[in-house]
Amino acid sequence: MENLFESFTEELEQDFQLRQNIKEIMTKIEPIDRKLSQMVQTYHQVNNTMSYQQLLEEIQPMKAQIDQLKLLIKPVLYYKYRDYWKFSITQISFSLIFSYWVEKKSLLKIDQVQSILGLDENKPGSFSLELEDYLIALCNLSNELSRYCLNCVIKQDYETPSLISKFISDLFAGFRLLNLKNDIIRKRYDSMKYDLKRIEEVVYDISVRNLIKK
Amino acid sequence: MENLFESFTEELEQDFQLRQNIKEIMTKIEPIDRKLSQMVQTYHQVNNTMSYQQLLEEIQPMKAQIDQLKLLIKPVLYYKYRDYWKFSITQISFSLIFSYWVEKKSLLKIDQVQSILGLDENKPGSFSLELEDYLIALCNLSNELSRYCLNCVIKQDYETPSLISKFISDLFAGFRLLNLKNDIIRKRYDSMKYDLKRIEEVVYDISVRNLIKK
Amino acid sequence: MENLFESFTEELEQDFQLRQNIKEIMTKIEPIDRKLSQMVQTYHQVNNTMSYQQLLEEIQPMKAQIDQLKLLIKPVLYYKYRDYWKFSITQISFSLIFSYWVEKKSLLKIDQVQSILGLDENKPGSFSLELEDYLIALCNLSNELSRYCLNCVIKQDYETPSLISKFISDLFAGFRLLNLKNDIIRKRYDSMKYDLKRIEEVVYDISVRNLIKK
Amino acid sequence: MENLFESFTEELEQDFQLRQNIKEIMTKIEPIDRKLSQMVQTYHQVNNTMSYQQLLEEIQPMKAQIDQLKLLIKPVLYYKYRDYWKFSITQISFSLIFSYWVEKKSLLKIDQVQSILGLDENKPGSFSLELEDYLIALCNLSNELSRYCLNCVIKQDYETPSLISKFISDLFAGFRLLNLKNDIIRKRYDSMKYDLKRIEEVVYDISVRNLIKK
Amino acid sequence: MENLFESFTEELEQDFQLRQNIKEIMTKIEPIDRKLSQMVQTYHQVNNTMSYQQLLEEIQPMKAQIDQLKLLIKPVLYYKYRDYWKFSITQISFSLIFSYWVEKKSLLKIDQVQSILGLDENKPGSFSLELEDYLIALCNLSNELSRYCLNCVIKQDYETPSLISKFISDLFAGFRLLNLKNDIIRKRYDSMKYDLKRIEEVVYDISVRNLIKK
Amino acid sequence: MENLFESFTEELEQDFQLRQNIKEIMTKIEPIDRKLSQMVQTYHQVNNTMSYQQLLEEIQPMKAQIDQLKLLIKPVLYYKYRDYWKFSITQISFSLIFSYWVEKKSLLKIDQVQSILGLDENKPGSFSLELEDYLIALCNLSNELSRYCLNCVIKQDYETPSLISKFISDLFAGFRLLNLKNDIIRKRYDSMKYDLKRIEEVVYDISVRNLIKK
Amino acid sequence: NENNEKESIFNEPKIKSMFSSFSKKLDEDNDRRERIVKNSRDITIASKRVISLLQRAVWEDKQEILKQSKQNLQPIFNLFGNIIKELDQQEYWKFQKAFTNGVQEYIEAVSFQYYIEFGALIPLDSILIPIKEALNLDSLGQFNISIDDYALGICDLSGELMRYSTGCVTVGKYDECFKICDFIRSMSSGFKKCHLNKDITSKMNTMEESLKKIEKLCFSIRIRKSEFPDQQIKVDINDMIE
Amino acid sequence: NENNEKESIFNEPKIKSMFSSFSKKLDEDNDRRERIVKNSRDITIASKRVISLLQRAVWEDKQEILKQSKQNLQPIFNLFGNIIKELDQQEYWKFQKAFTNGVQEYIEAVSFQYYIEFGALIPLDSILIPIKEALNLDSLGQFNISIDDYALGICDLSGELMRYSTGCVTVGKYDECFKICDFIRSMSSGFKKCHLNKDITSKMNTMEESLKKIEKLCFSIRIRKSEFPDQQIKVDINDMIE
Ligand SMILES: [Mn+2]
Ligand SMILES: [Mn+2]
Repeated sequence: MENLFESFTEELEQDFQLRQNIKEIMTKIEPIDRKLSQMVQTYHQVNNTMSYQQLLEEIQPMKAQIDQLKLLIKPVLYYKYRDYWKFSITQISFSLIFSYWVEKKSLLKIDQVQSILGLDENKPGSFSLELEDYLIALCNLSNELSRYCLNCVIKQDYETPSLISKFISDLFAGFRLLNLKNDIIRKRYDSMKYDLKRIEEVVYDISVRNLIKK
Repeated sequence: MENLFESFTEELEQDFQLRQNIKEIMTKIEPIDRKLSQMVQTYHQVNNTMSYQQLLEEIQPMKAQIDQLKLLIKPVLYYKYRDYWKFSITQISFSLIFSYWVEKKSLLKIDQVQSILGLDENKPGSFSLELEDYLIALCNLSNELSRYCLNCVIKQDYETPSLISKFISDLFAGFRLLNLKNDIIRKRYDSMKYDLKRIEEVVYDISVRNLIKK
Repeated sequence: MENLFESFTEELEQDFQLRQNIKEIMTKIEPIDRKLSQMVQTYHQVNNTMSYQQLLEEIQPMKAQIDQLKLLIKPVLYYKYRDYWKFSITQISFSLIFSYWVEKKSLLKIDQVQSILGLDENKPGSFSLELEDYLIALCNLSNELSRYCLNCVIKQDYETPSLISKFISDLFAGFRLLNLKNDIIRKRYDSMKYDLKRIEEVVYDISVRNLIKK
Repeated sequence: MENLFESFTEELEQDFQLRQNIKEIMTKIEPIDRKLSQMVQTYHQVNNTMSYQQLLEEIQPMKAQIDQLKLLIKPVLYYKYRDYWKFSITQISFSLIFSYWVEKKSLLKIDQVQSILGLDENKPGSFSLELEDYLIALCNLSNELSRYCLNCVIKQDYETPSLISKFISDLFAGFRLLNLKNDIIRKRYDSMKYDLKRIEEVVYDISVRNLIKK
Repeated sequence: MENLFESFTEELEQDFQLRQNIKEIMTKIEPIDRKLSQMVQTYHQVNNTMSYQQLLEEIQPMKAQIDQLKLLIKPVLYYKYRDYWKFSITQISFSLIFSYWVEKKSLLKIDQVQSILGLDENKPGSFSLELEDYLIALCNLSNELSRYCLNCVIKQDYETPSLISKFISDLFAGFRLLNLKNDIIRKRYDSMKYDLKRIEEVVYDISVRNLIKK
Repeated sequence: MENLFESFTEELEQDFQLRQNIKEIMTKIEPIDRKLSQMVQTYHQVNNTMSYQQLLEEIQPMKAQIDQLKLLIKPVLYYKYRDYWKFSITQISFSLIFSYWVEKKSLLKIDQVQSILGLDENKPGSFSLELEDYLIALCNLSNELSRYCLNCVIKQDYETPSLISKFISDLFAGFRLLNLKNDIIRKRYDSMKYDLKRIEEVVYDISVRNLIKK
Repeated sequence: NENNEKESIFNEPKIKSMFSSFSKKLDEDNDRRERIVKNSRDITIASKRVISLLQRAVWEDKQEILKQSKQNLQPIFNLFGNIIKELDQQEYWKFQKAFTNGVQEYIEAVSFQYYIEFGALIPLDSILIPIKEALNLDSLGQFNISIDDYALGICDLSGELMRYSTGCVTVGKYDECFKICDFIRSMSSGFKKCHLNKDITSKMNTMEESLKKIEKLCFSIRIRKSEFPDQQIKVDINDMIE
Repeated sequence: NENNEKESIFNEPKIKSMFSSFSKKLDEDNDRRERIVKNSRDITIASKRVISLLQRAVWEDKQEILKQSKQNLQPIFNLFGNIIKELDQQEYWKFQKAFTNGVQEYIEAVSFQYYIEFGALIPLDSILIPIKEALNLDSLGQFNISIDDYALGICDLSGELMRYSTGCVTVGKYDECFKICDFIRSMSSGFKKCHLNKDITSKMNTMEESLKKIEKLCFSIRIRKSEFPDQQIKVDINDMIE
């Protein structure tokens, strides 16, 4: 039986090495993720000077890491190891989408995010931003904007909340078109309703006090 | 935004359909799994007449189902959907391996199981019995044999327990060669120690009473 | 004992098949439910043009599905399988009741909902909208109207909130007439108190600012 | 040894019976609790005619039930079974205290509540309204009065809010004297600040718009 | 209102102090418990010289501690705090009962244990050895004697096992009279059967080999 | 505040790096641990030829790794990072102690283990085998010897079980001298009772069947 | 249901009348459910007592115990009668959750009794016919023990039989243990063939555990018998001591 | 530690002497740990009292409260002294788990006090120096508040500041709320940059929750101020009533 198990050892060792290498790369991607999350937080400050451009600069080193991952992982094994980077890439996408919206009041599309991060287009086996992850990022967006809405009022910006309300209302309508079976997205989508409600309450408070210039 | 989400709908719908089809096939594989599990149970009876040949006959329809799965799932998506059949295939493999051992007192190798089930050889993207699943099946084997050991004594078969003891001791030594990082196998392997201990107790009870003919 | 278990197997298999058929039908009812929920959401938008008539049209295909369910399920088993459609029918009823109230400022009665959906009147074994589900739909109504109330003010409709306040106050008083056990309705009723509180706050805001024309 | 075991059986049986009896009595106390809660709700309606006297009438049957509990439970066992009635008695006390304050603008003291409910004075083993429970009832009072405050304004009663404000301020000052651990009362105390904030907002709204007649 | 709140603070402080004091006393009782458990273990050794008298001496300081507890805890509060000492007293009782049986081959009754430990007789509110705890101690006894039985044979004492067998048989017959709920004692009772089985196997082994002198 | 957080960041980064380095070294120590565990297992086999000397050879590379750890970690931080190697060193110590006992029937002392592994003597901040870990290793020893005991009988070695019984009885008595808190050692010590019981059963079986030559 | 008129002042009186009718209906259902639950609980308690009694058959006169246990079942029939009366037309499944526990425990008790008497698995008919006869009914209407309740009840039977066989060992009834082992293995094997739902699957695990425990018992009996095959194992302690 | 000779009869006397020496060592360590835990608990209790007192600064005389809170810290210094005395040479981390709770709570208290006095985050030095001075020590030796304890302590500070700011709203100290909001946001942002371990990450969530609560408070203040920008918000109730 020893021979048998020795051959197993080799196969397990390869898998182990590959996982170690992926983890290694992830230790370089994670600080970028952390940095971007922090940049997003500064948008809530009264005296914020953060810009989308700054996020783009911060993201530069990502492409090299993504390329390394692509080299490392054969397409047929892509889904076997996806969980390692799934979360970080979703988070980074969210940070970019949030910053872009706040600055341009418009949604960063999935293919735009992909090209920024050096990911491939969405097709089987390609190293891409999966639709599922993009949708999660949009749920995060909804949640962060509902908080941003309050902070706008603190800065006496009474116009943005209405724009947010309109945008999230559209986004929410978009999600309703989907036949969501995926449990996580479904759950996040359900909580989006509460984001929208919170945003509407802010708009209500502005509106009932006549604070917005008509 | 509506156009955007409509394109998403299509992609999600395809994924949903594929999953439905897989589930459909699984409803045909699961009864085979159940049937085999039951056949394994009869080995514990005093008046057992079950044979490995009967299991092989029961397994016939599997190949057609496996072929359907292969047609359905592109290699690059293999790991995306693997969880659907992983458990059943592991169970079926275990049933075959157990029955084979009891009859021939020898271990059914991974490539033998693969060819019986119409699975491909172990390489990236091929539709195969994964090493990980084979190892789990061996853990199940250890557990079932530790129970079978008791039932041998009930049938007044005092020879088989020693064979089991020797075999599981070897198997256990084999596992110890592996650098187990996978949490599930690791856990199962840890409990294998208890199986071995239980088996040794049976051999002890036979031995201290001098029941085995020298 | 074997005969016994054979009849077992048969009976359990039938039950399994029936459940599969019901699930099949539900995959046709659920999109209607989703569509209606989406229509209800548009009522909250500033530029809403949704009408109760549109919901009625959307509901048309329901009757055929309900008829199929009736054919499938013997009266005596109606309550056994009710959980499959309970949630969807409650949701659909809510959507209709909400739309009707917003348009006519009056409550759609349980028998009206039943006849719209092609359900039978409430009696043992008949395929109907159960009282329990209608009450849950009313709880949903209270929750949705508390949100609608805010959005009225945003649209500068200062009359509707008072009507909502009067109506929900009645509804809440109505529920107080019921002897509720510690069940799901009781829980929803308890949270209705918060809806009412929120509505009262809106009426307060309008009232203290003298926004309503006397 | 037989006697020994018989007395054991008996004792276990007695404890079981006692618990059954307490539950029985609670099924008579709970509807009173529910009824009073409902009566408290009507105070918020514009056309309210509820009076403290009506609550006192509703509470009549309580004493008989309390007396039964006293008969049933020896002082030494009081704390063993207290959880059965703790919640209901707290709720009922709150309802009385709220109604009394609204009518008399004054706080019903703990000993007054005790004598109304036929409870004994606060000392070890006596069947009383525990201090802890009275404090919880006062937290409920604060919460309910903050809602009542808004409804006063809707009814164009601009005097009561100031009285509420003064009273809750005092109550709050009282709670500040407590050295609260991280327990349930501490939590309720923290949320009392929000009640106070809401009440003061109402007083401000009235004042800034000169709605109060000097 | 200030007085009110001051008395609240005081009461909460008292409860906290009382619990501290009980814990303090328990740190003196627990080493006695541990010490006795150790003494019980030595009975299993071949060269054992332990005596019941030694246990009684070890137990001396208990009375003072029990007296302190009695002083500290008013009868009405007995059940509120019982969990603090319940486990230790059960264990200590078991140790005494075991040692007494081994020496005198007779059962130490509940009232004997009570008087040794300075506990009161069993009645509501009195500081006593509860029946439930005594029963648990007897279950422990059965378990320990089944082990002691084997060690007797090792020491070539072939008489004691029969005495143990007779005694545990009687004890077990006693337990059979109890109407046990699905509680902890029920579970211990079920496992007592295994003790009994083990003991009878020993008696059989002695008998079949004619080791006992008639 | 920014300076403050920068020094934070730096310090946390250093800590992170140090931990990475320790993990690196551990990946070299763990295979040794695994290898030794495997060697211990072979002792249970009928045809065992393992010797203590072989273990000593296997352990050679340990010293270099320990030296690296010593270089890496300042004495004051020794206890901060101890959890990383604690488990492996305990396991390795156990393997040595077990092998030594089986061969020499005598206990390897803590200072002997330390000098074999290149660890320092037990004093604050020195890189040593902590007393706590040595005690755990002894608990493992008790557990493994209880299993070894059975396997001796299978090999028809009827002398060793008595020696094991005497030794574990001493070890158990030794532990009884310790004042154990409710910690992990206490738990392991409690389960040592079952090991001893198992060993006693083996000695009983040998004794009652008169298998040992007097 | 006297609703104090004063306390609820409705803006829209129609809502009040609507809810009043709701209230009536809800109360009827709830009261009915409460009554059913109460009967079901009484069935559970009585069945548990019967099981407790039957466990004593190991040590006491089996026939006497069986006789007494049958007497103890009598009051249960009336409780079933009460439940059947509460169920009107098509409402079996509406209230099924309210009485399923009682039914399951009853099946456990009656199947245990049947096993002790006949050493076999009780057929569904042998459960239903005595109820029909005792209540003097031609038919139980739609009240039919569901296959799920039957299955769940006999799953629990395995636990009681395991306890029973542990008792058997202490009094030397070894054949009984082997029979029980075979019996439970057949049941477990029978169930394994079926397309089980979640409830039964989870109870099946308990059955498997019981089976393994009995196998261990049988193993230990066999191993002892093998050492001195000609010797009776059971020793009468009292003989020894005298 | 008088071990009854008779009770433990060893086959091998060496084992006894070995374990006797183990026993001594274990007892020493355990007793030491116990004493440290006790001091740590006392620090926790005293610190919680200081926090409680400081919360009253909203309603009472701030300077007076600060003065009193500083007095209340005095006895804590001695408790720290006790712990330092127990730690010998390199054993800071050996017993760290025994006193980390006390240290964290102390940092929470002292950083809260510092914020109320200076409106800023307390530097580590300002925590250590007073201890050194009070104990008349040149150095605290290896007793150095670890970065982890400092971080965990100031995470909890955010919760107290949130409670403090809720109090501020009830007495019209609105500027204070905005300041606290900025302060906590800076802290949270500072932490986000770091490579945090698990403990701190989980406390960071609590800090985020506190931040969101304060943002809501600030929002509601701003929205009220905006409606009547020229009006003072706070109304003296007593004036109104008279
Ligand atoms: Mn049962
Ligand atoms: Mn705190």
